[in-house]
Amino acid sequence: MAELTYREAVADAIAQEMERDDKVVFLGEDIAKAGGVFKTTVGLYDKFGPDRVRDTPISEQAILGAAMGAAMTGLRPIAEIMFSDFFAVCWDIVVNQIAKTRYMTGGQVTMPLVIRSANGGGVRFGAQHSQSIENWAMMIPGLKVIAPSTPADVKGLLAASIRDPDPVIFFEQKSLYGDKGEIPDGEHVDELGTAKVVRDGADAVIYALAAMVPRSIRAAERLEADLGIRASVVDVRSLVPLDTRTIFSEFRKSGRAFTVEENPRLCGWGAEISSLITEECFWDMDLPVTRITTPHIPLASADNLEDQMIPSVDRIYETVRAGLD
Amino acid sequence: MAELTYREAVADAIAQEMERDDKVVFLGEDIAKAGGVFKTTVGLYDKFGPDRVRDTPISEQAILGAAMGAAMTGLRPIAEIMFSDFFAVCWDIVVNQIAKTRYMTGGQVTMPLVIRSANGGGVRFGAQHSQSIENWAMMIPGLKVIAPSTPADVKGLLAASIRDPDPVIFFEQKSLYGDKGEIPDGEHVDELGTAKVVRDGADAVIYALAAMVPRSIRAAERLEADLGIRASVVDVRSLVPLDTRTIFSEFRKSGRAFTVEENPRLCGWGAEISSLITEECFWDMDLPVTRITTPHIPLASADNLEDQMIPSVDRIYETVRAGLD
Amino acid sequence: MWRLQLEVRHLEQRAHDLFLQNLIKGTSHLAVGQEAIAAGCATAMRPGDYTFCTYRGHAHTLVRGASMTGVLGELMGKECGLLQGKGGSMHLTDAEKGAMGSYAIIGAHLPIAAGAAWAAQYNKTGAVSFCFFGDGTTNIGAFHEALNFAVIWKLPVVFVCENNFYMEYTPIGEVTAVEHPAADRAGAYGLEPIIVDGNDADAVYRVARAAVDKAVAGDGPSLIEAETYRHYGHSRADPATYRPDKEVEEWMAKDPIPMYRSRLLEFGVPEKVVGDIEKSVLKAVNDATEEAKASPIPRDELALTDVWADGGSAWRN
Amino acid sequence: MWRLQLEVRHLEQRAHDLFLQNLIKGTSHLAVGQEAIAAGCATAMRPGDYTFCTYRGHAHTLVRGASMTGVLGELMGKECGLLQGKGGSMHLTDAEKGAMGSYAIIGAHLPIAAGAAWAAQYNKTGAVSFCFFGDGTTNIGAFHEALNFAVIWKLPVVFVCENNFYMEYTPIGEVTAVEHPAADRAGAYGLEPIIVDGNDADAVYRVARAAVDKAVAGDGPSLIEAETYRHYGHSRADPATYRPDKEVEEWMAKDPIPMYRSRLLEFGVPEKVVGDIEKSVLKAVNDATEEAKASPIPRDELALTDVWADGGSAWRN
Ligand SMILES: Cc1ncc(C[n+]2csc(CCOP(=O)(O)OP(=O)(O)O)c2C)c(N)n1
Ligand SMILES: Cc1ncc(C[n+]2csc(CCOP(=O)(O)OP(=O)(O)O)c2C)c(N)n1
Ligand SMILES: [Mg+2]
Ligand SMILES: [Mg+2]
Repeated sequence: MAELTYREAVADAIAQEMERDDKVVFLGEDIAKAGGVFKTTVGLYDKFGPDRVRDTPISEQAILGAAMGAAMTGLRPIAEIMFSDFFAVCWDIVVNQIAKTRYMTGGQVTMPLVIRSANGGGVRFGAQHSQSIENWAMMIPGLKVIAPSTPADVKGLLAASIRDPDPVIFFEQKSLYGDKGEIPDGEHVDELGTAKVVRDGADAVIYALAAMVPRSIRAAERLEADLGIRASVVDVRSLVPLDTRTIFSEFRKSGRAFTVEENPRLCGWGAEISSLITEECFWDMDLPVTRITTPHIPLASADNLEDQMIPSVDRIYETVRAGLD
Repeated sequence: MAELTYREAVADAIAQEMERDDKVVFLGEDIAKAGGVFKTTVGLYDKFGPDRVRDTPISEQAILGAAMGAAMTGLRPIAEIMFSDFFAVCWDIVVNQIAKTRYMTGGQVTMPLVIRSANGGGVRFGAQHSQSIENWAMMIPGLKVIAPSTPADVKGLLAASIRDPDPVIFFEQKSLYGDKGEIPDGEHVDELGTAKVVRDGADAVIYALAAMVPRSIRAAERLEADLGIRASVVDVRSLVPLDTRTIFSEFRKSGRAFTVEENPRLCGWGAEISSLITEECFWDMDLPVTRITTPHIPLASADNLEDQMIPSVDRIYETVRAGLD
Repeated sequence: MWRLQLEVRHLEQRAHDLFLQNLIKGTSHLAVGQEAIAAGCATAMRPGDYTFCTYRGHAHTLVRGASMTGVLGELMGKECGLLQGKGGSMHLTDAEKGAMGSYAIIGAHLPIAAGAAWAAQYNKTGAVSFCFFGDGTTNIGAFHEALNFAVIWKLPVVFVCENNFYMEYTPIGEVTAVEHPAADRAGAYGLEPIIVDGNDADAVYRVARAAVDKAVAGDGPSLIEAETYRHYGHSRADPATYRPDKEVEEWMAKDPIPMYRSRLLEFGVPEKVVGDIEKSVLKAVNDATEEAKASPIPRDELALTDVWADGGSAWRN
Repeated sequence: MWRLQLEVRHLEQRAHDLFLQNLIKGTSHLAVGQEAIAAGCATAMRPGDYTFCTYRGHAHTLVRGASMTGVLGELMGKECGLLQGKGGSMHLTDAEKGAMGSYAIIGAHLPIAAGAAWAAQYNKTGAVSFCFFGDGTTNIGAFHEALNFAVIWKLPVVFVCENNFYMEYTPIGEVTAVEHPAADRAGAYGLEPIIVDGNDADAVYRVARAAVDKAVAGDGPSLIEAETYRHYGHSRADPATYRPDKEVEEWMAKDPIPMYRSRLLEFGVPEKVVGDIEKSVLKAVNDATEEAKASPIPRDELALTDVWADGGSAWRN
């Protein structure tokens, strides 16, 4: 097992898949010669050359349009949208074109493509470079939506996304890029649509995604150490397809659930999971599902302001403690 | 009281506000000389002239950018985005610029503008001209979001939106444009952030928006006539600000709630209301909140396919009946 | 080309009639008057080339060889429709024939067409991607991004602006900073300005053919502005009263169908040959109409299929 | 103008130093090397005119008269910051001074600047709106839409492309279909191509002044391409190793600050006057640094204010 950072796992996954299938191509701004502004794609240009790893102009609609057109006609493109906030400048291509074309054409065309993007806050970049927008993508029928929390999952889920025949929006959480973790040797491919129970516990369950996973684990550890509360933690990993089986089975153990989201409050995936649990596990509910989210406010940039907004280990700890009180 | 159509109420509201305040200006594609593709703005150009009612090129980013820049410097623009699906081509201006600039500048600038748009399906236009996207807007901190169901509410809420000092996304449901209704004489201005109980009933409550309101009322009438089930119907009207007071107080009467959404299933406003009720009224819940939505699929265009997807009177009736069984 | 133009004309007229009988719902944007562009370009295209067009796309789909029954069936919301009734008038597609879709959001398909050209370039298939759009489309951002992108990557794509002088109800001149919405912008991408009489199928064929040759030679994209006029309103709902009578008259005199007919006769094609083609096209349209009428509406279950490549629509397990 | 350029230079250098001391977090994009454009344009602007700029906007905000303490305080995340610590380096704004914001999504502020010009035109205030952006920005859709829109409405807006030859790490020539990313596209909007030496504040002043006159006369927008170079990397994280040494050297020799200094001396301004200004600017930067350092961090409650015009952030009752 090699230890890689979350950022290195990105290039590792892309290299694995590009080696395997020469229809896999990769495009984006400053991703080739410069290796990406987050240094997630270092080495790919040298390895696979300018035909397969291509720098583009600042033209996000063209980037995704090109990826779509190529996917419809035989390639398997990976496109980078540098910061997930920039999805807003090419949202039409994502939601009206990529997500709908297979359905609208009665299945005549297939859309095997991946859009990777750096998502989330915590790095003092201000409100236009810090959003967690996994809920934007989850709302749109026709998109698969993945957000890993560890280097191993980055590799395995990104590889699976590239092999998937449908469009996948792949969110890398930028506050995790420096995290290190073991990655299985050899080819590593995970499965979309699967959540993972990353910590066991019978008193409550915490559903988390991306950067909220390590925070939830730390909160759960402290809850156990301080108060003897044993909370399980579910890394949701895949918003679409959603692994409701794991979500529900874990819920039924305690009947007490908390969701921890980095996206702002209204209409987040936490609301979806909370509603699903209410709808389908109502008679097992011991407590209402409590959502822990960033408040419904744009993100501020100063250290203390931003830190106060994104769910922290302390806030998760406190909310679970108070909820079980 | 005059009887107007839902579509006529639009021009009526704009005319009322343009007469009152010469800082109100209006721009969009084919809205001036042609009176709008939905004939919602007929007569405004003749009345207020080419300086205040302006046709634009097909440049949605320019339309909303211009509205924003003008709002920051003293005008109160109303911009039309012809079909709400087209928000996708100018989403950046809406979510990253208009919604965030006041906050990011520490309150230095104010953004009094309204973006009106024809929302929703049921008219066989296919997946790119039929979306109900009120949930897209609700997710974004910094936007107010309104969706009226009657001509009177169109007038009153649109007038209130124009007077509001914050950016308002105003959704007109295109399947309702032909509906007729009484409008109060003289100046009519309603209040944002208020839901309306449009039908009383103690056995259950149905929360609905826009085109789903008349359908819910009809379903409730049939439930009472056929089965003696008395369901109240709440027209949510304002997604942001959300009138949780009315929502909760109506819920507490029966403890049994249903939400009826035209937007697709995942992360809709129904999930938000369902989660809120669970979080804040858990001990009053007699049944889980049930969501009735368009399935999580792009909209098909053939009559029978589209009709089967959008919640119908029959589906609402059946779901409530089964839920209370 | 005579046949292609007639096919379009009669099919579109039929669609118009079927509206009036309320057998077609929703909206529809006819290309009556603009047939020569579709026919001229299709004749320059080779099997394997790609067509990307707009909501005004019945013509472009048909001329690539899509079945008339499939087109009319789709407009009528029948299961025999090209898209099984799931897409409707604005999204006609026949991928097998290279008609890669009709796109109803202005501008979106320009970069998508560039993408198909990229795949062709990468896979060295020699295929060329054609992209049709209107004058009004030249003012949206995606136009600009796609043109620049296609040029710097030297993609084999031919952008064809059908300048019918109106964006919906607004004269293009009122909303455009230059006189020729496409040609006057070619220079912004280092391209030659090309303007062609869009009502002359032969002229269109010649410029399209030259653009194909350029693309195949690896010399990158072309931007063609073809001037034309639509005989009906923008869409079903539009009686087009905003157009000056004189302008309409002048353009009606330039109707591509009678013009092409005269030319054929002039060039010595026997009246009978010309007429027989007319008859056979009309018969084909009639047959297709009957077939589409007779087709059942889509099975309800179809609503739930083909969101994903596995054929289904599940968002959960 | 000497003072303005120096203010920018020293403030940016100070920002650079404060990063190295980790007193500034997040990212930051310095305009060192590009001072002459900010100074030249600001000198052509009148009180009441509007500035719209990018994440590389410290310079443009400062030259409109924003306080140095406010700028540095914002970068340091202090309550004395122009935005109370809520916006950060990429969003500097001083609306009272006409600095209407720094926008961090490429292209967005071009139509917004046009909007402010529209309000000025409508209200007949005579104000002109200046919009600054980079060479890379000319390839995004919003650029195209804004230019066309501003021209057809004859808006009093001046678009200034600061061509520093790089979009982040990629040479602009590799991703742009024309040599001069802005000037070669002016024709697509019926505008004159204007190229100016962006390292010569006087030259910039002259073209900016002419553009203001044109706008005030009701003759609509201008598009200026000012060629320049940034001395540091694109942002804090970038050591700029992708630039050829020779290119860097050549441009360093054209550093606007020493160039302008020599010109002043040449024109007979006494060395002492020049030097005194330098000293006073440096002192101002030092004072502002101390003030900003001494300022408290924002009160936690500020996170919850000013989403809405009522000062609050409630989404429910
Ligand atoms: C982004 C977007 N904005 C607006 C529309 C509405 N719309 C449909 S067709 C049209 C006019 C298009 O004009 P043009 O490009 O000249 O094509 P034509 O219809 O004349 O063939 C408009 C504004 C749309 N479909 N997409
Ligand atoms: C829509 C969008 N895409 C990408 C970026 C990331 N980005 C920030 S600055 C930049 C380069 C801009 O280059 P240029 O316009 O030349 O301005 P400069 O930084 O050289 O002043 C890029 C790609 C962004 N902020 N917004
Ligand atoms: Mg047109
Ligand atoms: Mg640059």
